[in-house]
Amino acid sequence: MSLLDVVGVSKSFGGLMAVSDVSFDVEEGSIVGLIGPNGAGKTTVFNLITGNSVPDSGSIRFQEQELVGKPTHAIVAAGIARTFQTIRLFPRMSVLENVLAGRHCRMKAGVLAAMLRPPRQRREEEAAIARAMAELRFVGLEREYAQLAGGLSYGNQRLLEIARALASDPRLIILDEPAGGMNDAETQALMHLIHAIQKRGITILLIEHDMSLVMRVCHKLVVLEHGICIATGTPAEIQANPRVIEAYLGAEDDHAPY
Amino acid sequence: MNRLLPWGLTLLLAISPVVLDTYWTDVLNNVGLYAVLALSLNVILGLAGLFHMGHAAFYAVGAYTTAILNTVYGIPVLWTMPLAGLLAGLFAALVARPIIHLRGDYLLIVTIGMVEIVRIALINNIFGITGGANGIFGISRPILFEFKLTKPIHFFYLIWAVVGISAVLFRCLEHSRFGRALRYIKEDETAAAGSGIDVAHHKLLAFTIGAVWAGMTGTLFAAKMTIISPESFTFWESVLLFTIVILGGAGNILGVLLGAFLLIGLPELFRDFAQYRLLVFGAAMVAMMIFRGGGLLPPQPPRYPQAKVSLEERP
Amino acid sequence: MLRIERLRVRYGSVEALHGIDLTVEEGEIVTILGANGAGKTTTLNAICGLVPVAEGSIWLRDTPLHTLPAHAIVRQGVTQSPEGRRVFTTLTVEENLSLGAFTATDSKRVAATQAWIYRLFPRLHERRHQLAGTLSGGEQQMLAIGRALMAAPKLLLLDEPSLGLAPILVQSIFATIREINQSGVTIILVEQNARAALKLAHRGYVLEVGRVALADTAANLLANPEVQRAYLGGGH
Amino acid sequence: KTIRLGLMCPLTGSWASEGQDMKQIVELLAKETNKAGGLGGMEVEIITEDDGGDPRQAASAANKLVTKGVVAVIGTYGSSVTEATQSIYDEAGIVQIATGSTAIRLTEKGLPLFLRTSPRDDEQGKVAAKTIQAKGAQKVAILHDNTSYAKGLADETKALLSATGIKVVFFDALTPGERDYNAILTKMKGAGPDFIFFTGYYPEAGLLLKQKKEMGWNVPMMGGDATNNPDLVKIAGPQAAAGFLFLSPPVPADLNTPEAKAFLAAYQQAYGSQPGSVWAVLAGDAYRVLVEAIAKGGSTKGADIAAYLKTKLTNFPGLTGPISFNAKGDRVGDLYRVYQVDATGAFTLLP
Amino acid sequence: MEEFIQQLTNGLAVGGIYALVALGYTMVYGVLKLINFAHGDLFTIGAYLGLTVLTALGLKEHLGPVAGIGVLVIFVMGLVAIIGALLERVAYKPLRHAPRLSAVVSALGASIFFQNAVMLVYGARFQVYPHDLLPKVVVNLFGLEIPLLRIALFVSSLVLMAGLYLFIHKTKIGTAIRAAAIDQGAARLMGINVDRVILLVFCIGPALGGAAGLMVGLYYGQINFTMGWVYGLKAFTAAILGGIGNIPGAMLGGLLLGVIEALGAAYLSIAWKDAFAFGVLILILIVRPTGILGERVAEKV
Ligand SMILES: Nc1ncnc2c1ncn2[C@@H]1O[C@H](COP(=O)(O)OP(=O)(O)OP(=O)(O)O)[C@@H](O)[C@H]1O
Ligand SMILES: Nc1ncnc2c1ncn2[C@@H]1O[C@H](COP(=O)(O)OP(=O)(O)OP(=O)(O)O)[C@@H](O)[C@H]1O
Ligand SMILES: [Mg+2]
Ligand SMILES: [Mg+2]
Repeated sequence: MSLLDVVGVSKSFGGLMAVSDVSFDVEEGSIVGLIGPNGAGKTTVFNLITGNSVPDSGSIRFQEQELVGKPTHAIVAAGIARTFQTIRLFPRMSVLENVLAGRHCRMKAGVLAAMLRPPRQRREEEAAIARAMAELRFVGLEREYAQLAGGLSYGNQRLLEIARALASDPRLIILDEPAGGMNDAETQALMHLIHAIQKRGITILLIEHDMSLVMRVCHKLVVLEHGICIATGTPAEIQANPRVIEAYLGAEDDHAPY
Repeated sequence: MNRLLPWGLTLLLAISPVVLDTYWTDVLNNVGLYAVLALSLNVILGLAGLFHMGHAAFYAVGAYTTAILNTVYGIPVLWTMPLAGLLAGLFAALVARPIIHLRGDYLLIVTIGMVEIVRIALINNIFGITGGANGIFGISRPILFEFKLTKPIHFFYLIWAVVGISAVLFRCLEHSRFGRALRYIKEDETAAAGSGIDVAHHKLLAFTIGAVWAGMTGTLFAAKMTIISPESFTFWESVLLFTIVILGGAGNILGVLLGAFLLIGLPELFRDFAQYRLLVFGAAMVAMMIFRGGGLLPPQPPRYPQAKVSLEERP
Repeated sequence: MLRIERLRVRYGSVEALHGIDLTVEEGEIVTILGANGAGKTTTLNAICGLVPVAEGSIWLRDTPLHTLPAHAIVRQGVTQSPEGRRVFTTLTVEENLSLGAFTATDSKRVAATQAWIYRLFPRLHERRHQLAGTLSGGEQQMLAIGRALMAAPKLLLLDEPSLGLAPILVQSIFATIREINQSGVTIILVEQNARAALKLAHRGYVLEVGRVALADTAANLLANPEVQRAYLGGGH
Repeated sequence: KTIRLGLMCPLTGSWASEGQDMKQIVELLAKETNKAGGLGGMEVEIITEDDGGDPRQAASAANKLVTKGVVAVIGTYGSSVTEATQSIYDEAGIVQIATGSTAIRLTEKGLPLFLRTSPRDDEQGKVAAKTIQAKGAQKVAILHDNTSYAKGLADETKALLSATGIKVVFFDALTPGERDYNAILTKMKGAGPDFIFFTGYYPEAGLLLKQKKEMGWNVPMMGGDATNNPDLVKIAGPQAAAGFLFLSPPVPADLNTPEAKAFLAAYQQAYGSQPGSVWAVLAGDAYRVLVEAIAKGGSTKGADIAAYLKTKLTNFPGLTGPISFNAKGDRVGDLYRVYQVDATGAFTLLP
Repeated sequence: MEEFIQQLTNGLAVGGIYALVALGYTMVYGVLKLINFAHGDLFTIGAYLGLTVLTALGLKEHLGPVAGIGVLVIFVMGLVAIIGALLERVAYKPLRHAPRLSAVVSALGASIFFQNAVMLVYGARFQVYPHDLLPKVVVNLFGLEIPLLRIALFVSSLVLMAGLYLFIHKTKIGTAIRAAAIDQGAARLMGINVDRVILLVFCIGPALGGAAGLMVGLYYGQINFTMGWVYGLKAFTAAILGGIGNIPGAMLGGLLLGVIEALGAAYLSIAWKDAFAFGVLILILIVRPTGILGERVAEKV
C-alpha cells in the first residue's frame, strides 16, 4: 500500500508551469528520491505536499487522506515532516528548543495549564524534553543542546533540521537537499543517518543533487524536468536512461561506478 | 547574591508606601498599572513578536465594562473584573481574527486604527452607554473583605499584588509549550508552521490573553480613578506601553517591569524641569535605545534543567 | 597578488580564525578546504571586508584591504559569490546583474559581460524579468555567480559555487571557472566537492578550526592520504 | 514662615499656552502680595504643577500638591482635567478654585470645598440661544468638536433652540487638530443654514472662518467662549474674521475695573504682552479671592476658607468684575457678553 | 452631484498633502524598514523653518511671490535634509543591527524630542503665515470653482512622486538604494557604500517632509507644534494603504485616504470620519494584506 499518492498535480506561477501534471507514489517504508535539473520544480512539489503552496489542480493523498487545502501545521500533525532547501531554523533559540518545536504538535498543554502548571503539564514537558534529547542523540548533536542554533556550522544545522522533523513523530519525512554544503565524509555519515531513519519505520522522500548519495540510498527515483515527470524507476534504470543523462546527469565518468 | 536581589527589591517595594508620601505612592500605583498592562502586552509584542500598538483598546473595553456595570447595575467593582477581562478577550478575539495574518507594519497600523476606532466610538457615545467625551463618573470604590479601598496606599497593595501574580503566571506561560510556540512564531513563521505549529491560532490566543489581562487592569484603573473618559485610552497610551515593552526588553518580564518604572516613574522625577520635561524624556528614550539596542534587559534564553546528556557514547 | 598575514577574526567573544597566513599569486586558482565550521567562509568574508579584521593584515599587491570598507574593496577589483547566495530577492534577475556592475564605468564592456553570462546560464536569460527571490535554489546560485562576474574582477572569491547545482551544471561550472581563470582572473575557490576543486586548482590550503593545517600544491594535496581520508571520502 | 498656594495648570500639551499665562499671572500677583508685606505677615509661595491637560497627569499633580502642604489650589483649565482631581483635594480637605472648568456637573456633586471663578455651560447656552434668536436666524447649523465642553454647550443650545421653533438643520462634530475643514463646510453648506454656531476652540474656528471665506460662503458665524483668543484673528485673517460673533466673559482688554487696569499694566510691564485669554485672568481672580479669604477669614483651614468664600464674600472687586459665590461654589452673576470681530480684527463688545 | 464632485476635490486636496508626507515615509521605510515616527515632526519643522526664513529674509519683498516661494522651498528642503541626516546619524545608525522595533522606539523618542524642541523655540501658541502671501486665484474647471493653489499643490505632489519613482526605479543609484534595502551586506559586496545610500535617503525623505510642512503652512496658514503628529499618522496610514515602500502606492494611498475622509464626512458622519477611514483601511488590508500596490512576493521556501 502506498503511503503518499501524488496524482496529477500542477502548479504555475504567472505564466510559468513550475509543476505540470506530476504523479508518483511513495511506498510505506521506502526511500524515494526526487531529482532533476535546477528549476525543474522539485522544491515546488515538496511545497505542494507540505501545504506551503496550493496546487492549481490535482490531488495529494496521504494514508488515503486528501492533503490539498490543509494548512501546513495540520499536515505535520497528520504525519509529514520536512526540512528546507535553504535552512529554516530558529537561529536565536537553543538547539534543544528547535527540536521541541517539532514536538509541539504532539503535546497538549494549553494556556491555562501553562500558567497553573498542573502535574500533567509538567510530566508532558519532561517527556517532550527527554524525547527531544533522544532525537539529538540520534543525529549526534546531543552535546550541543544548549547552544544557539545560529552558531552551529552549516552541516550541523542540516542535522538539526532533521532532528526537529523527527521529533514530530512523522510517518513520512521529506528532505530537501540534505547533503548541500556537506563534504564527502559528512555525506557518508548522512547516508547512515538516512538508513537509520528508515529502520525506525519512517518513510523518506528526498531531493538531492549529490548522486553518490541518491544512487546509494534510494529505492526508487522520480525525475522531473521543466515540471514534467520524465522518468521513474530504480536508480539503475534511471542511471541508464539516456534522457536523464542528457538533461541531468551529464556524461562525466565520475558518476559511473556507484 | 543574585538570588536575594529580587526578594530584597520586593521587600523594599512592600514597605515603600509606608515610608513614602501619598504622592509617590500614587506614582507607584501608576507604575503598577502600567506594569500589568505592559506585562500583558509583552505576551503579544514581546513573545509572539506581533507589532501591536493598540493595547489601550482592550484596556478601554475592560474599564468601560466595569464602569457601566458598576454605575448602571450597581455591581461591586471588583466583581466585574472577570467579566471585564472576558469581554476584552472576546473583543480581541473577534477583532484580531481577520487581521491576524497581516505582517509587521501592516498589523501595526491596523492596531493603531483599532484603538482610534474604539476611542472615537467612546467619544461618540456608542450605544448610548459610554457617556461620550465626559466619560463615566461616580464609579464606586472597591470593597475587599469588607474593607473599602480609598487611599493610594490601599490601592498600592491591591495593584502590586496583581502585578506580582501576573508576573508569576506570565513567567510560567513563557516557559511552556505555549510560550515557546509564540517565540518560534516570532523567529520565523514559515519554519514554525513547517514544524507543526498552528501559527494563526497561537497568535490569536496571544492577542486574547493579552486582552483579557488588559481588560482586568481596566477594572483596577476604573476603581482607582472613579471617573474614566476616552482621553485615557488614546493611541498615545498604546505607544507608551509599546515603548515600555521594547525599551525594557521585549520578552523579558523583569525588563518590562523595569521599563514601567523608567517610563512612568522617572518622568515624575523630572517634574521640576517643567517645560523641558518631555524634551528630556524624548532624548532619554533615544539615548537608552542607543545605549542598549536590545532593550535594557534583553530576554535570556530559557534553561532546561530537565535535559540530560547521556554519558554513553553513540554507537 | 594577495597576501594574508596572521589574520584573526572574532564573532563577539568567539575567535573563528586564529592567525591565518595565506598567499595567492597572480593568475592562480587557490582552493581552501576544510570541514564545516573551519573558517573558510570567514576567511573570504574578511578579504571582502564583510567581517572586521581583529588582528593581522590583508594586502592586495600594495593595498591594505584590512583598512578598507567593503564597498571600497570591490573597487579594487575583488568580488565574491557569497555563501547562501544572497541575491536581492525583490529585484529582477537583470537588476541583480546590473548591480554586480555597480562600480563599472565602461557600459559597453558591461553589456558584453552580461551577454556572456546569459550564454553561460541560458536559464537566467529566460528568467531575466523574474524576481530573484522566486528562483529555484540552483537558479539563484547561477545568479550569484553571474553577479560576481559582472564587475570583471581581478580577484574572484567563490564560496561553494556548486552548491545546489545539478550534476550536469556542476561539470560546466568547473569548466567555466577554468575558463575565467584562463582569461586572467585570479580565483580563490571554497568547495565541498574537494576532489573537483583540487583537480582544478593550482594550490590549496586546508583549514582546521581556524588554523592553516596544510598548504601545498593541488596535486600533492590530492595525493595526501590524510586529505583523502578527511575530505575526499575514503570510499573511492 | 510661608503660606503655600498650589497652582495646577497645563504647562505642556495642547493647552500649554493657557497654562503658561496662568502661571505668569498668578506669580505676578503673588509677587505683588509679598511686596505689600505678604499675607498676615507670612510670605505667599506659589507651588505650580503641570497637569499637561490630561486627567491622569492631573491626578498625579494633585497628589503632589497635597503632599507639598498647600492650603488651597487654583486650577485648572478643562473640566475633565479638573474633575479627575476633585476627590483628591476633597479627601485632603483642601479648597480648590477651578478657573477654566465650565461643566455643570462639577458643582452639582455637592463637594463642599470646590468653587470656581468661571461661569457654567448652561449660562452660556442661554446667552447663545438668546443671541441666535436676536439675530433673526431661522435655520441654524451647530458644530462642536466632541470635547465634553463643546458637546455640552452644543447640546444645551440645541435643546433651548428647539423650544423656540428655530430649526437646527445641522449638528455634528469635527476632529480638532486638523487643517482642512472644507469637507465639513461643504456638507454644512448643503444643509442650507442661515447661521452657524461653533462651540469648539479658536484654532478650528479660525480655520473654519478662513476656509468659509475662501469658499465664498457668507453666512454669519458665532463661537462659544473657547473661541475667545486673539490668535483666532491671526489664523483666520482679519478679512475672514470680520463679523464673527462670540460669547465670552469680558476679554482682558475690556476689563475696566480699576483693579483690572492696574493688573494689566503690571502684566504688560512684567512680560511685555497681554494675557492671551480671559481664562488665565480667571486664575488671577481665584488667587485674589483666596488671599482675601485667608486675610479676612484669618484661617488657612480648608473648611474655613470655603465657608468664608461662600457666605461672607460678596461683590468682591475681581479683575473680571464683581465676584460672589453661591452655596454650590458657582460664581454668581451674569458674566457672558457678546463680542464681534470688527474689520481691523479687534474684538468689540456688543451692547 | 455637484456636492459630490466638490467633496471629491476637497478630498484630493487633503489627500495630496497626505501623499506628499507619505512619500517621505515610504522612502525611508523602503530602505531601513524603519517606521520613522519622527517624520511628522520633520514636517512640523519644515513648516516652522519656512515661516522663519520667510520673515527673516523678507523673501517675498525682495523676490516677489513666485521666485520667493521657489527659493523658500529649496531653503527649507535643504535645512530639513540636514536635520534628517543628523537624526539618522544620532538616533538610527547605532541601532542598525538591533531588533527592528528598537529603532521604532528611538524614532518615537526623537519625535517627542523634536515636538517639544519646537515648542520651546517657537512657543506653544499657533503661528500664522502672512495672509496675502499667495494670490488667491480661482480657476473654473468644468464648471467647478477650484482655487489655483489647490491645483498647484496637487500637481507638485504628482511631479515629486514621478520624479522620485524615476529616480528609484530607473537610475543606478536608485537600484543601489533598493538593493541596500534588501541586504546591506550583499549591497556592500556590489561596491555600494551603504552608509552613504542611507544618508542620502535620510536627506530626501525628510526634505520631502519639510516641503510638505511648508506647503501646509503656505496653504492653510496656521501651524502649531503638534501638527506633525496628526499628519504623520495619516501619512503612515496612507503609505500602508498603498503598500509601504512603494512610491506610487504612497501617492495612491494618500489621495485615497483624503477622498475616503471627505466622502465619509459628507455622507456618513463627520464625527465618525476617522473611524470610517481606519475601517476602510482595515477592510482593504484584509483583502490585500500588503496594501493596494504592495508587492506580493510569495516567500519561497
Ligand atoms: N513564487 C514563484 N514565482 C515565480 N516562479 C517561481 C516561484 N517559485 C518557483 N518558481 C519557478 O519555478 C521553477 C521551479 O522551482 P523549484 O524551486 O521547484 O525548482 P527545483 O527543482 O527545486 O530547483 P533546484 O534544484 O534549483 O532547487 C523555477 O524555475 C522557479 O524559478
Ligand atoms: N555570524 C556568526 N556568529 C557567530 N559565529 C559564527 C558566525 N559565522 C560563523 N561563525 C563561527 O565561525 C566558525 C567558522 O565559520 P565559517 O562559516 O567561516 O566556516 P566554514 O568553513 O565556511 O564552514 P561551512 O563549510 O559550514 O560553510 C564556525 O565555528 C562558526 O560557527
Ligand atoms: Mg529546490
Ligand atoms: Mg562556509
